[in-house]
Amino acid sequence: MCLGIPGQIVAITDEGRLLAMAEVSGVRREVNVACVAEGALEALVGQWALIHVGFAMSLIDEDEAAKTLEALRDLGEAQETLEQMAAGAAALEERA
Amino acid sequence: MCLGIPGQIVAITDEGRLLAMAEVSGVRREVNVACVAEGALEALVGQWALIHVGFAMSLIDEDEAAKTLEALRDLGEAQETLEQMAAGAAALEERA
Amino acid sequence: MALRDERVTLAHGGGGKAMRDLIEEVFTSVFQPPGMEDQARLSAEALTEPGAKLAFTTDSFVVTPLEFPGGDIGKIAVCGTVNDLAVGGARPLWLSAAFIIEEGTEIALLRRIVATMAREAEAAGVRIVTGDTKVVGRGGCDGVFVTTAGVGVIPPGRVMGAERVRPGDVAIVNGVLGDHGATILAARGDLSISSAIKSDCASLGHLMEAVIAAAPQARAARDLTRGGLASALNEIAEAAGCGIEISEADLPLRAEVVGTCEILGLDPLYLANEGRVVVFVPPEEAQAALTAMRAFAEGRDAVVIGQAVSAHAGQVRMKTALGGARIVDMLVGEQLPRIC
Amino acid sequence: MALRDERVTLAHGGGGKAMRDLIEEVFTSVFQPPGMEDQARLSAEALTEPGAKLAFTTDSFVVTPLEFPGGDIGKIAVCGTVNDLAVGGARPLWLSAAFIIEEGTEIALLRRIVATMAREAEAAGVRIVTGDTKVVGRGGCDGVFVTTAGVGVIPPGRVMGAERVRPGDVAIVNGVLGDHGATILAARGDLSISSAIKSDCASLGHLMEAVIAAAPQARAARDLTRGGLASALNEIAEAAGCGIEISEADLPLRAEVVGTCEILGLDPLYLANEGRVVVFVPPEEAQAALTAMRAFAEGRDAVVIGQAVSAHAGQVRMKTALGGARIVDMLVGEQLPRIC
Amino acid sequence: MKFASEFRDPKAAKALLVEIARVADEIGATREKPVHIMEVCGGHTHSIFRYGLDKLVHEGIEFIHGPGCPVCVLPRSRVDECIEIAERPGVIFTTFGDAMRVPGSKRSLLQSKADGADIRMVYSPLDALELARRNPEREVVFFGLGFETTTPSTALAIQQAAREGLTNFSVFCNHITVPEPIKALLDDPHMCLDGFIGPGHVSMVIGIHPYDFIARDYGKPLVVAGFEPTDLLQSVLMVLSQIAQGRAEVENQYARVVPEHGNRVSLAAIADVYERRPSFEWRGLGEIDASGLRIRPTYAAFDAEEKFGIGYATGQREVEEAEGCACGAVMTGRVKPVQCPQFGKGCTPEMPLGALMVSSEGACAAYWQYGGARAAAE
Amino acid sequence: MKFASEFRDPKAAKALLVEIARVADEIGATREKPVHIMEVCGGHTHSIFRYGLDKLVHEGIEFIHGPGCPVCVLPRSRVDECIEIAERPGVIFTTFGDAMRVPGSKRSLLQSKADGADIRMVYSPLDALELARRNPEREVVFFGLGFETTTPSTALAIQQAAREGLTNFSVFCNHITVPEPIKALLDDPHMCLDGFIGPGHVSMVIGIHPYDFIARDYGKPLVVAGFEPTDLLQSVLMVLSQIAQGRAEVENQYARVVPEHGNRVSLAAIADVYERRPSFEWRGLGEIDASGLRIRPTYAAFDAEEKFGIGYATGQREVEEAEGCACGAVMTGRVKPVQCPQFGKGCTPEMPLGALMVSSEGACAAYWQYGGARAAAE
Ligand code: SF4
Ligand code: SF4
Ligand SMILES: [Mg+2]
Ligand SMILES: [Mg+2]
Ligand SMILES: [Mg+2]
Ligand SMILES: [Mg+2]
Ligand SMILES: [Mg+2]
Ligand SMILES: [Mg+2]
Ligand SMILES: [Mg+2]
Ligand SMILES: [Mg+2]
Ligand SMILES: [Mg+2]
Ligand SMILES: [Mg+2]
Repeated sequence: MCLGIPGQIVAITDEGRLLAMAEVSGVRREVNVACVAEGALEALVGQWALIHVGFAMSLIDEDEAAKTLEALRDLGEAQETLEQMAAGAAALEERA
Repeated sequence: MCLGIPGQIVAITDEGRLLAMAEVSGVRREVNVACVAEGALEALVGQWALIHVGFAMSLIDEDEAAKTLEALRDLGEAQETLEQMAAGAAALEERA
Repeated sequence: MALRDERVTLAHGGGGKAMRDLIEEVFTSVFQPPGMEDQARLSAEALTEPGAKLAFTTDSFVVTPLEFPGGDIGKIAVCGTVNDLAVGGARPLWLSAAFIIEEGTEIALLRRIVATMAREAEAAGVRIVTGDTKVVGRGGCDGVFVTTAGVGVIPPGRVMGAERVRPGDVAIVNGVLGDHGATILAARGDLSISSAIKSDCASLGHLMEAVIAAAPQARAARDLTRGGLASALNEIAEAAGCGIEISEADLPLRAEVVGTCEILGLDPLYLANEGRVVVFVPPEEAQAALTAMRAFAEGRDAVVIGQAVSAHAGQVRMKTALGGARIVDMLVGEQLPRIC
Repeated sequence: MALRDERVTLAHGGGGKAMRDLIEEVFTSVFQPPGMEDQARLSAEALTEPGAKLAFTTDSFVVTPLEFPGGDIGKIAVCGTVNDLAVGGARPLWLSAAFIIEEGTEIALLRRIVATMAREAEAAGVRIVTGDTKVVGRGGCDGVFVTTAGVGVIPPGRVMGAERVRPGDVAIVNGVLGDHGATILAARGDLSISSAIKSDCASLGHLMEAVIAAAPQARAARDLTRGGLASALNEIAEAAGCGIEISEADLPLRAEVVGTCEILGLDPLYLANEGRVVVFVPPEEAQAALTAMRAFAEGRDAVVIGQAVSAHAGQVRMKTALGGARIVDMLVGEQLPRIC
Repeated sequence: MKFASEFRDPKAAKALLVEIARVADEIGATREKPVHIMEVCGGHTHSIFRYGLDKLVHEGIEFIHGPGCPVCVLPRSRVDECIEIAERPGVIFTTFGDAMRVPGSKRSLLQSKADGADIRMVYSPLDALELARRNPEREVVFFGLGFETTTPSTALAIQQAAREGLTNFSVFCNHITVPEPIKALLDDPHMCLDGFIGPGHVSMVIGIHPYDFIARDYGKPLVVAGFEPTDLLQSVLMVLSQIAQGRAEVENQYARVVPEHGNRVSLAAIADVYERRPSFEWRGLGEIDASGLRIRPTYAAFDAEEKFGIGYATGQREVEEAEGCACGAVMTGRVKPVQCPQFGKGCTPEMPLGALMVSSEGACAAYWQYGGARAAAE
Repeated sequence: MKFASEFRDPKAAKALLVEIARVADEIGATREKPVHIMEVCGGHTHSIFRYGLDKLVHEGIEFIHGPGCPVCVLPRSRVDECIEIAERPGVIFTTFGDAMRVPGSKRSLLQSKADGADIRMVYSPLDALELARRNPEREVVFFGLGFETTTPSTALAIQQAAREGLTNFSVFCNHITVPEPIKALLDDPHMCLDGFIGPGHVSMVIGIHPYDFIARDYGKPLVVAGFEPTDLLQSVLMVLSQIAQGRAEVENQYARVVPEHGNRVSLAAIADVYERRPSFEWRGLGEIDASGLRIRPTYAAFDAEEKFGIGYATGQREVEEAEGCACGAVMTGRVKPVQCPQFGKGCTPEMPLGALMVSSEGACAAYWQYGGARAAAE
């Protein structure tokens, strides 16, 4: 039971029942935001959350996401450099 | 609300609830015989009754039925005699 | 034997393997349609004859109960469409069969229905060449609905149509009236009546061919389904622009049908049939038509019930048994049992 | 205007005047079938050509809700049968339309459905020539069921069939996948999702004719209905006895369809379509087929999604976006929304 | 069919017709100055048209179709109340088939059913009782409708429900009585009736003496008649004979079914379960004193009026019939259906305006369906 | 899709694969002597097959598919109990779609529905709650199923029902926990696992520390992972790196979603509504101590076990799994699905014998559907 997906909170639909509209790639569904409602509900609008069985279970930390992506990018670049170096070395060898 | 039809009681189906099977031209339906159950229920079997909205409302009096039919027959015969007499008279007149 | 379920579930309608198993095991293994595409590809010499016409008709069948004395929904689904082709003068060739099935339907029941259809199609000389199944949730339909469409060929020069009936033409029916309607009323159980009647359900393709051969001037025919004889005659009277006169004394009715009607306050003229037809032929061909009909089991009790007249155009009248007359109008709505 | 009721009652199914009024006012006045008999009588020159074949197919349609963004049950009833004819290489000519109607259905809704059908039939160049209506009690069916059967003609010499697909043939679809299925899931309301997607519902008769003209060696085509692309490809792979390989990166999918699938844990490969077709053509005709498709609104987004291969016969495999591979099997039952 | 087909014998019918013609001539009845005989009962009207008796009898006999179809005389407001009950959540509303098409002020039961009410046709109140047994979580209401014929069956069903202690069964009581409207008709200054055919199945329950006042106080003959064609013809002959002989008596043509004093069990059940309403509304006739029955307080638990606080129980009832409807005049014999300005125009069986067009028992519907009246209207 | 498609980037995936291969070679992992990494969660299994990651990673990495599909580990007797509840009169039984096809000892919920039970698929326990509000005369039972991911949503629904005073809503609680079965696996003498991919959405609720014992007591690395392909590959790399560096820690690859200490509201709701069962039965694994939750007595009014006197509440439970099923061995990583003698023969997705073939999350079903495993079986 782990199918959770990131969705953006686009509106608060029922303050009393802690309901908000979430959007995933243009598809909307009302979700309960009890788990992520720490301050004013309105502050949630625009934020991204992990949606699971009709609940926003956790807010997505954009910084952490960026960090992860950056690590991936670094790894890719490092490899490219390595490859280029390997290719350069091979070329040098060939020339030699 | 007067669609009643003659049916024959062919069996008692539920003594307690006064139910019997009635038959009309080979078609059977269970009917309540409360209105016609004076003595032993079994005595109803074979009798004809007027069936209406699921109840046997009245037993049919075969003698009275016969009397009515006889009256009709008599009338028919009387008319035939009259016709014959009229025909005879006409014939006589013609011959005359 | 991939199909191990006893009842149809929604999985059998989902477009996947369960559906394919159901279709293959219950339907196509019995009907054996030609080819594997979702369309039948057919050649018929008769259709290429110049002047031949293609006849095309359809009906949905929704009877409750699905099985009843004398038949089941599959049988009437084949007979009904064969008959709609035949009464128009067409020779029935091919049927399609589309099933809408309620979740929870017993697969054994489906197999029985399919077997009846295959048997009836063979007897009628038609092939069930294409089909479809849909499964709806419980409560989404009443058990099983079957829709058949039929394709036939009308030989060159053959024209039958209600508008061709003219005064003097004789009306013949092929047997007793209302057996199907009375059977269904009893089989439903909610009116608590029972009798030994069976549905008259039958394919009339062969009979109609024989009638048309014997009475080549046959004007028109109608199968007597919903609305019964009365509705068919009214339609013909209206289309032909002439009157129709029938005689109560000549109407072939089984005692049990009369009894059912008396109990429920119904009129047998409006009861449904599934194997009855009224044919209009010119008087000089009436005897030949009757004789042709009577050679078939489903035409053994064929009789003349009346004729077309020039009076009261568009209207059907009946001479009552006592010599009176009454108009036999179209029914307004459903025939509802009366108590008074 | 004999029809004054706002809703269908059982009287409209009883075989009497109420039924005739309903049929005349709502159905035949719009479809204008030829003649007054309960069968259409049709002549088609194309059918008399030597070697021409008659194609015959049927489907029942049971969609909930009856009206949805991009269409209604009437539209898919016409498109579905037109497409079943077209993908087999037939030119669709005539349709039958049988309606099963629940007591209480709004007559205005019926009129809208019928109007859509007439419009769609005209656009597809077919005629609705015969039909039927049945009324069932409340709860007897879910609103309206429509069953269409279709007759078309396959020109002499034209043979299309899944078994003709051979390794190297290119698979083309005419547009984005799963719009219909995603639309219906949202329109049903019980999953409380909404989006701006519309059903892809469309008649593909003209498009198929153009494709076959442009790619005369076209091997086979399948409309992607229940079970989606995955089921159609599996059927073809099995019938052809070869493998099929598609590429995830090439699958045309709308963001909203992907979103719907992510939310519900569904796979878009199995979502239903009502205006999508996969066509297999030899590689040398692929470009011509694509160009022909793209000339139509319903083929604007046509793309190559894969090809037949000699490996893994009978099996469909997909190269994932990451370069991995997975088997795309037939679905087992219905696709059920997952939560995990 | 025993006790039925014997009474459809064409020869006997012919003999009766000849004799009727003889007596009619004897008393000088002509097309212009006919004898007006009212068959009170809709079932008789039905038989007359079904066998074409109106065409067969001497032209000096004119049948006047009385108010004896309980479906037809049901006022629109009462149908509205049926629908109100039927549409309550949890209710299964059961009714005889006839009543399904009767128009209320906006809709019929058939239309209400199409709109979603759970309305079911039954053949007998016992079927409704059985439904109540099988659906303990639902309230099953039976639409009690009809004259003295049907009244005892509803009473017996209520007694049975009480015995079984059912708490989810009730009757919406619309039972009415025959003698009272006849009295109302006889008191109408426009009345022009010469004799009556009495409803046989009503007398099967109540006997023949409740009609004594007609002969005694109004000097009109009444013959209690069966429903087969020779029954009707014989009864016509009996009425004519009384007229010819200057008699005014209550006679019983239908003795094979009708006991002089009615049915003991039925009468006891009626007395036990019902009491008379001060007055009851009839479609086309208005309020008639003491012409309706209601369920006694002892059986209030089975009284849908009480259970749902509806209709006469609330004292709030609006009465308004369709405009331009001549039903009242037709039922009092002043006007023939074809003479109604609405007949076949604003009022047809498909879209009945007045009550007499609704049930196939109704005079106008019977005219339309059987009578050649449609031809006349053309 | 934001926060999704970025993590499906083929270039990044390729870089990760290269790096994984490098580290795998470094530690000497080979096809013959692979590193065994268990992805505990069915969602991860699903992703692995959906993207073909098993084929893409270095051949020295072998994924072992863990017991983390709550549908798969549901014992047959529990499904039987669902059906028993669903078939009670008046019950609307609501469930996630996944659970519909799980075989009980005789039937699945899908078959029970076909047989007439009112079983409805919902997307959220809130949808079940809404059904209860709209059908006050019916008892709406929600099939509470799942790990810590789903557990709080059911708890919140019960709290909401209690606030509203609903009396017709209850939950058939089958919620289970992840750490306990991992402990059971680690205690298995046949265990041959080198590291774990931890379920990200479970940790989103409970945080990462409940897994500390794995590193501390068993010396195995665990990386809490997201569900996108690069998430998984990165986590594999992180596990490998720990192995290469001789570390055993709990790390968090999925920090964008998983807070170190989980979600406060969810944990509070869980603590309020549930207590631990002494033990709970897992399909293929048998009874595992303290691995299941039940509803606290304070919320007994919403506990279907209590309301219907069923299952653990009665103390009467028979446990008997299908014969010839290797599910336990597959779930403990001892055997691959294709090595099960039933795979593709007695056990297919059409007719699942064992639990792992039922849900598309199940290891055997995923093998069948995505994995080329069918080809292997041919
Ligand atoms: S025709 Fe209609 S309105 Fe006129 S009297 Fe008859 S029922 Fe009444
Ligand atoms: S193939 Fe079936 S029986 Fe074997 S381990 Fe997998 S699920 Fe269990
Ligand atoms: Mg037809
Ligand atoms: Mg037909
Ligand atoms: Mg017909
Ligand atoms: Mg199909
Ligand atoms: Mg139903
Ligand atoms: Mg088809
Ligand atoms: Mg199709
Ligand atoms: Mg198709
Ligand atoms: Mg038809
Ligand atoms: Mg329904």
